[in-house]
Amino acid sequence: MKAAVLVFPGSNREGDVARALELVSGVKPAMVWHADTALPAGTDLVVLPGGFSYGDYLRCGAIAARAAIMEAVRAHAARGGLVLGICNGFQILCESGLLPGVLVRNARLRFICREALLKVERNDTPFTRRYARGAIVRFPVAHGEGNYTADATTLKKLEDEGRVLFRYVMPDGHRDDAQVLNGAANSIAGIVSEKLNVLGLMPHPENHVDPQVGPTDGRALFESLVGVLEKA
Amino acid sequence: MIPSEPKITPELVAEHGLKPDEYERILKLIGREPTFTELGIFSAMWNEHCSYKSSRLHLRGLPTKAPWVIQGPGENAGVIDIGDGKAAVFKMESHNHPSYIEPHQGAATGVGGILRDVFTMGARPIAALNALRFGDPKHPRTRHLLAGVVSGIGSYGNSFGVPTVGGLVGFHTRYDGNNLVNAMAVGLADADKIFYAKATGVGLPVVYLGSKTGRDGIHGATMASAEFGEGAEEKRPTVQVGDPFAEKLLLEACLEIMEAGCVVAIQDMGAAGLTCSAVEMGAKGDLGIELDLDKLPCRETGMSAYEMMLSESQERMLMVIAPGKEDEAEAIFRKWGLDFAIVGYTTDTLRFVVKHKGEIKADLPIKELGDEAPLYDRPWVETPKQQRIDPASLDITATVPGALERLIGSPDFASKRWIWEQYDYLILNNTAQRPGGDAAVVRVENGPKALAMSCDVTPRYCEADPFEGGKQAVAEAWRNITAVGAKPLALTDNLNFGNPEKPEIMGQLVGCLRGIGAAALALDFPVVSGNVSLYNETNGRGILPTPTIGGVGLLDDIEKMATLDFKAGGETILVLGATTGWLGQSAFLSEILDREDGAPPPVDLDLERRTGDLVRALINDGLVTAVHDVSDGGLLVALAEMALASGIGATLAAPPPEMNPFAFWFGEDQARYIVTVENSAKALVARRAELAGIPFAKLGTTGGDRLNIAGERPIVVDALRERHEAWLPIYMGAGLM
Amino acid sequence: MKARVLVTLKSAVLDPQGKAIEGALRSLGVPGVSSVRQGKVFDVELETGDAAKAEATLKDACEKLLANTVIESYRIELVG
Amino acid sequence: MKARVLVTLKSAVLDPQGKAIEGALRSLGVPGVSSVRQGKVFDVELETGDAAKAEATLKDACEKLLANTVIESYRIELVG
Ligand SMILES: Nc1ncnc2c1ncn2[C@@H]1O[C@H](COP(=O)(O)OP(=O)(O)O)[C@@H](O)[C@H]1O
Ligand SMILES: [Mg+2]
Repeated sequence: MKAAVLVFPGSNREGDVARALELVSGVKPAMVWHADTALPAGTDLVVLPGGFSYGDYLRCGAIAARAAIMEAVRAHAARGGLVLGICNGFQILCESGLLPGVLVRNARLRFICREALLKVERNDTPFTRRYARGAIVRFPVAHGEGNYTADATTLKKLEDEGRVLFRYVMPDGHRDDAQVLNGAANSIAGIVSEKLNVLGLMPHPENHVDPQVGPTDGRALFESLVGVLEKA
Repeated sequence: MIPSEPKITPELVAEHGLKPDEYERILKLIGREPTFTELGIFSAMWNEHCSYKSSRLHLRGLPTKAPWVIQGPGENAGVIDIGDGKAAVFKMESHNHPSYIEPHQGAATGVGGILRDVFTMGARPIAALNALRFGDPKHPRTRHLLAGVVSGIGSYGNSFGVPTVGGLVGFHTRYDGNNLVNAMAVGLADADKIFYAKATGVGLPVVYLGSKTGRDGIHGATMASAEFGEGAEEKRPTVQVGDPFAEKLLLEACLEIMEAGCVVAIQDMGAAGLTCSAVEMGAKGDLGIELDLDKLPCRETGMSAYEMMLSESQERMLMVIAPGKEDEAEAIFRKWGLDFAIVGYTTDTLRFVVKHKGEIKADLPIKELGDEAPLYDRPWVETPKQQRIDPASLDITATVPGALERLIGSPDFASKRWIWEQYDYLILNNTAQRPGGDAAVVRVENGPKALAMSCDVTPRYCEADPFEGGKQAVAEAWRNITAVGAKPLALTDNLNFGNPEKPEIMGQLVGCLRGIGAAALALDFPVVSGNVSLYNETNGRGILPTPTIGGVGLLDDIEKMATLDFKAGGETILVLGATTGWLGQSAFLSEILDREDGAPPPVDLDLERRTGDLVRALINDGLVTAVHDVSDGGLLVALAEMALASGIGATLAAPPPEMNPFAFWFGEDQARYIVTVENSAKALVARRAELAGIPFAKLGTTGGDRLNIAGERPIVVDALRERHEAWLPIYMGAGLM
Repeated sequence: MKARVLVTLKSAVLDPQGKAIEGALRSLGVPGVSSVRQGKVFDVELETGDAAKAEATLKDACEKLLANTVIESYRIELVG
Repeated sequence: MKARVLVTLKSAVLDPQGKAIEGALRSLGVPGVSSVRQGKVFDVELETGDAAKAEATLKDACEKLLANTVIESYRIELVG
């Protein structure tokens, strides 16, 4: 698998995701600077890491979405290449138009770092093949602006097309939009593009891969990607 | 705006925080009247914050050496060897006054400052902690200050990308007008690649890096050393606004140019900005420095030399660059979008010369600026000793379960989750022990080593008996690190006190320092860095003496780390260490009986050390399943915390008949740990304790979903948790957001 | 010349900050505020002195960056 | 009645957001913008129809919550 992790000024979880990728695939991903105009030849997977690109100033992800490298990411996605945006990466994908909607400030207006329970809504995507359908997993969240918002038409379309891949749920497995930790519409934690090749999600699977420092529910996401790419 | 050159009058001198005899000292030193810029430079260099003029004498008594200490106090941060060619770099620093004036920005820039101290030495920050003290929760400003300070710490650390993994939060009416924000940062570096402030080589470029200079925080350092009066809230000096984004870029750029071999000396611009950093670089290297302020990157127009020298704009660095490396260094900085300017040169004149618009604005002897700063042996009086409290003399109407429920839901003991969930404690993916345990544990790179860290102090003890209180603060940090299985290596301190010109306050400072020194020596836990914050007074009333201790220890194998949650039912609960039922200055006395008196618990340092060494050995040998130190709140609070963390209850025996049950359950005797042991290991653990000469007693057995104390009403763990978790969110929810 | 750009949330979009402020004002004892919506204002200095040119530059800036037109609308005011 | 409150950073105070936006506009090829400072705008609806009363309420709201007067200044505009 050839993965490329983008680095914007102010990215800060690029190291975490690079380590997770290396842990499951045995290969170090390429780190790609925002001002570059091309991805390394043969890139299969582009990762937009978490962080505070450009300080989250103006709107989170807004300035990074207009970086030079994003043209190449758009082309990669259009070719059906895999793109994974985590946290700030998700925000950038929304700002760049690669995914619909926008992430606004948490309903309670505070940054929140805690473990969240998520339901894996389907496992027929390149990102979730190693999970059981409907599995409840634990990923941590660490964000101040993870409140997914979109107009009613967009939300309906996402639901109808089954493009909500991860949803926040209560301990009993049911979703409760009134109690969702950040106020996200339909308890949305992660969505995929129409062709299922672009995933944006707020929680951090890359921080739950290593038993020395916590649970390992995030591992299967990276293993799914490695599996898909090795088969290809 | 400050006019460029006012006349030097006694009033102006006083406004600069310089006493008449200090001004005399200046006149004698330079043999003429200083220029306005020079006056500003002296005021910055000679204030308490930079010169430590009241505390320096007494700081000398602290033990600072050990075979593993690479750099003790005197640099931007302390450095210790942690093996495998790696070093831990750490320090704590206060931002008390700025955080009272503007809590969000004040706390944020406090975090920024301490992170800069750490990466200035070539270390990448891997953890941040903070020790916070607020006034009475009922005070009208407390909620606002708490909300602002926490959001400020979070916003800076989260954006910068360092996990904020631990700290402490306490409330007391004596902090009503002076909240405390002590921020600690820990970094990781290669032991042979540490960078220092000391400049070497004549004629080398002095380079300015980072953000542009504005008029922020002028007089900031002076403010940090001034007592608050009635008017303080209106005065509102220009506060600095932090830019964590710029700091993150500065970090990456600095580490990159260090790696490229461009850096001879480096000093961050903290309090008193350019003045302090330039003087320090020159004086430490026995060199002069000449600055040309026309080259300084400025954010605002028309800034005077005085303003440029005293600005406390954030996210700036000063460096001496290796010969011929200017272009390479500049290219790296430009890549990160930061300012880079050669603003001066090192000289062999030992003068500190500042030029602006063709004029010499300052020309001062560089070494004397630091070395000749006033040093005071301020008069002090010993704090009168208090009587030991006899539990039999107390009139207690509470029940044991009732007292536990009240304590666990009280401001000081209630869960601080509402706070630490606003901090990203997971970033960098090395946080092995998250907030909520005895010490935070952060893995070193990919393991198996890890660092343990904890912030501690019990101000009530320090006020009643500064010496014992100082000892206790160090012992508690040492104990918390031990409780996770790590070996405590060194500490940083942040000494927060009132006005040192009052002999009683000076007595607190002297007493606490002696206690800290004694404990640091006895526990092999040297002081490698620290910070002093004095004049924490409002309307003549000082804060409780608060010498915060930040300890760091090393865990050789993270797999052996201990945690405080009960692991299973049916395990034996032991307390290691002696329980005498010491209630003086206890949380029980304060919270349940509403009195703060009596002698605080004494700390037997020899016993402390032997008990801790035993506990650490038991952890390393895998003989104990859960470990928690016993601190304020005593045995029952500690047991409750172990139950809360796990959801597992316990059945507990009644106290020994000769003891008052409240004294037994809530007394705060030192040098104690609670451990749980599987049946198979019971005999062995008992034998090990006997061999080590450490008293121990069985408290009970784990299991069930409640705490059952013989003869008392059962306490349901889940109900206790509700109380524990409820206080802070309800308190904060009642007001803004 | 100087200009001001106002970026506000479209009316159909939920504004958590505004909602929180409404609540906070109530609990602070500031009565009579029935709704608050929060937006952004940019005070911009432009090199040009020409109003039409300034307007064009700012429109470009808004479309490209300052506003997220999925949820926000913008207004440009030339101050002179 | 309706009102608008503008909250802007005092001029000597660093505005990191504005700085980042300036840089971004430059690299996006929007030329001729020499400085950007970002502030907040609050669109407020008040129950009262009385201008003086509205002004007083908003002043109170600004002092207590909307503006951090240590670093920000505010301006109230009644829209009607
Ligand atoms: N300001 C804070 N920031 C982060 N963590 C905190 C803060 N205050 C308390 N904590 C965490 O909450 C837990 C309990 O704190 P405390 O009761 O002071 O522990 P101890 O008594 O063991 O020293 C610790 O893990 C501590 O790190
Ligand atoms: Mg502890």
